[in-house]
Amino acid sequence: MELYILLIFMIFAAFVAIEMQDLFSSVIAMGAVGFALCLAFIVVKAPDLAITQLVVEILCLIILIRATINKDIPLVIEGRWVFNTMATLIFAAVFLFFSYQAIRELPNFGEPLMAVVRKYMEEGADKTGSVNLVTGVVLDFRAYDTLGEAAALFAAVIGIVTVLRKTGRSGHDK
Amino acid sequence: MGLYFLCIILFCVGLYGVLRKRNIVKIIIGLAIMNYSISMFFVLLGYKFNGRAPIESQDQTIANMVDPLPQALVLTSIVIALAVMALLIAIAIRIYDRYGTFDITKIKRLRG
Amino acid sequence: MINNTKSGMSLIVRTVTGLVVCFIMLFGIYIILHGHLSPGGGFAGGVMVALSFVLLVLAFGKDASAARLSKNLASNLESVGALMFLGIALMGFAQGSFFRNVLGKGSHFDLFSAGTIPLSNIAIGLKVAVGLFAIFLALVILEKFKEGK
Amino acid sequence: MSGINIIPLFVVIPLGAAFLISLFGKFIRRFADIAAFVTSLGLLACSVRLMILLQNTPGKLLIYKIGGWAPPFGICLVIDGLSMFILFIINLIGFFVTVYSIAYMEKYTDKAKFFTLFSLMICGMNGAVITGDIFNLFVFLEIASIASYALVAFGTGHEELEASFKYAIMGSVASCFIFMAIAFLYGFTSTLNMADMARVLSYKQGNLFVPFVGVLFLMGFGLKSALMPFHAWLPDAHSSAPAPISAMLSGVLIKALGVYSLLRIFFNILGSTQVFLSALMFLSVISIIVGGVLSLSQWNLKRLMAYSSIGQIGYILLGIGLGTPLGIFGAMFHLLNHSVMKSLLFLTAGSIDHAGGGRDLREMSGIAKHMPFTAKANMIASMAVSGIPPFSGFFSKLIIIVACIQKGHIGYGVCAVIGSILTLSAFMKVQKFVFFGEVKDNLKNIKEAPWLMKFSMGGLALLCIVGGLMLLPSMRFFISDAVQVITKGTSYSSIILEAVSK
Repeated sequence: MELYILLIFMIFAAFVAIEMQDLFSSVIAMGAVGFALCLAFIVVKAPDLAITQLVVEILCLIILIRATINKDIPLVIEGRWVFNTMATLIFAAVFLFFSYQAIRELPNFGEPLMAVVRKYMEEGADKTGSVNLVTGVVLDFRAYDTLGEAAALFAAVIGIVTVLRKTGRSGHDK
Repeated sequence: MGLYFLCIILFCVGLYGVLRKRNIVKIIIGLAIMNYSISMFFVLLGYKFNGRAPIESQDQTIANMVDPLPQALVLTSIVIALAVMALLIAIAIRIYDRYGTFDITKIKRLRG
Repeated sequence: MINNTKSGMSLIVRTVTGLVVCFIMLFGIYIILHGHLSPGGGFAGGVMVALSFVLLVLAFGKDASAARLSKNLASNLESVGALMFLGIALMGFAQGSFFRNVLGKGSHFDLFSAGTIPLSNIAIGLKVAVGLFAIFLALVILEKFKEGK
Repeated sequence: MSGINIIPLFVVIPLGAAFLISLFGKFIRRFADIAAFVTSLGLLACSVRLMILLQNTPGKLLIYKIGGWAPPFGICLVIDGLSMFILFIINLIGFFVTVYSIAYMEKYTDKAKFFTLFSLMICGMNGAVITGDIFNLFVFLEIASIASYALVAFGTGHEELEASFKYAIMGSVASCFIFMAIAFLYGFTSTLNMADMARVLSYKQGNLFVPFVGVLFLMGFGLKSALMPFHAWLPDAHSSAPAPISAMLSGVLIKALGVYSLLRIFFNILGSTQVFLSALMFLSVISIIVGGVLSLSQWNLKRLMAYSSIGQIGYILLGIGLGTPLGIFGAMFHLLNHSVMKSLLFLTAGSIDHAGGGRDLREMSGIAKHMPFTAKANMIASMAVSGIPPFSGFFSKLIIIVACIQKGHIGYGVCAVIGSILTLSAFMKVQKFVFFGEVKDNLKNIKEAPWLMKFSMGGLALLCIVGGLMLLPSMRFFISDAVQVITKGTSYSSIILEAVSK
């Protein structure tokens, strides 16, 4: 039940975030979605994710607010092209219909299959030595993924430093 | 079932933001919402009724635990989403520098 | 207010920050070190440490040259953290397989247990903390540069 | 370091190089150049070594278990004919482009960061190709994508930033679709290993489930490989990026991330259905025609080449969509040829830009007199890409068209011929405006490219000329191994699971 309330709140907040005219308010509304997600993670028994989502959300908000605050943003008048909006809505409707069909074939909520995971649960703590199974999976069974994740973050950091250079080209050009 | 569907609706709200908004920051927000919805969906897939968090403690047996694998995957994907978000924000700031606007209809040097 | 980084924020904010920031950092380090015992881990703890630095910069402000210096330091440290993690991964080659958990597992619920996992957590924590701080500083420097222009 | 331990090196070497370059590149002059050169040479040597190892292995299959965990529980790396084929292309083109960019990137500031990002991009592509785990594929795909978003914006000019933003948004939406599809598949099969997933799907098909996931994957990877309705980002990104990056994006990235993943997932995991193949053929024929027409109407040199890439990807997917061994053989051969030709074309364009000729066709003329080497290289690549007989492009296109006719799709064959003519006329236009004619005043004092750039252009041009030799029976194993993996379809799972249990 809590999950339904949280998800409906998230959808509402997402609408607000996207439709709000004021940029600052919509950033705050996005923060609301993120913190609701963090609460939902606690409800579904994922404390690791809740902690991570909380701190990531704070960092994202700080960066986004720094990016948007004090920028004299002219009020963007949304072009009401009926055709494009209709096309998007029709696409969303078709997508929702087919995803509903696909969802019905998934296992019921609350009864996952857990074919591979059973072994993690039975032997994971002994084989990796970590009593936090999520850490055991992240840093031992699937440590290679974590290496990739670290590389992705590294690429983003170098990319950001690159994009924010003062001058891109040496010499004459531009 | 209903919960999965609500996640997909959240995904569509984010997609609508990405496709139909003209403000760069709004597009980034839409993308973030899409990522949230998928994280939620994936973690819900691993939820077990009356399950415990996947951390052993000294006085409990292993029997009833939620699926730890989706949580590990979502942990990875949150980090990647953060990386992409940060890069997008940096590019957006630089675009604001160059063009003086966040409106994508005004940012049109490339055509054809 | 937030943007006025030259002089930082008001006296109240600065005092509270001075009191609080070391606890935030300590909590982040706790989360990193206890990643294999309790929720959290290298990433979450690293972000917390980064946020404590961000808080310092927001509250006290930083001039551009110092920011650039610490940005360079941060990006070098990030490479070191990443290399540490890669080194831990390569350690497994000694026993035949990439990423094998080579160290002894210890007994459960001990801080020094779980083989390479705490080491990986520390490496990732270092990498994430300085990496995200470098992102933040890059944004600060850009704004300084624009103000100076 | 011998035997099977060579496989993880394809990720470790570029990753380690990236970290080291970012650590020392600022302090030691020329460190970035030398490290990047050594890395790419080492990777090329490793891929040759691995190819020999693969040939001498019975079953032509190598599996590496990371951390010693058996596959459904840990991640495993799988090298078979198809991954070996793409892996070799990545590292071959990567080597030539690295050599080229040592000279070319003098134009930009902060070369160390360029090579860091470049190594990360190579690492992402290698990792995505060698992995046997579907989530791992997603992670490495993201590394390559993030690095390429940043590389497109490397010059931080107006156009670069705009193109990079468009590319990043499209790419991120594509990643969202792919991740969603992975989530659905995990919920349905409760495993992440590709072979295990295929095993579960083979007895548990469901009603609308697999087609729905297929559409999600098609949208995601279609965006990444710029199939026709999703192509909007490609011309901007490929024409605004620095020339070596355009060459990598057009030559390798869209194939390693888009086409390879599409093949692996649709043929080896989900199992290809006739509906999917027909849809793919239809989309690819539209790509061929529209790409050809749009490239003919361009006046910007690099934009023209970028649109031509859309058409050429159409050829590759047309051959795959036919589903016959001959069609897939042609597609694979064209993939190889197109990587070489399109990288060479972008490198020549970059060489003209580097010398000061600009990018607008109308402002250039008679460059052949001052830059004879570039002109010859461009001529060879243009003839190869438009399918003039002695060059490699002719054979691959011919095979695809013959396969079309064999399968009875005469209309598609005719479209392929028309596309070829359109490509020919587009590149004739380039030849006429850029290289022939009177020398304009503002181009009087342009000089030929430095020798490093000449070296890589010459190497690629040589590959263009001798590319047709790949059809000789003794050389054909390289492509036909890849074709075999695709035609075996979902029996991939039983082959891998058997090899694992041994």
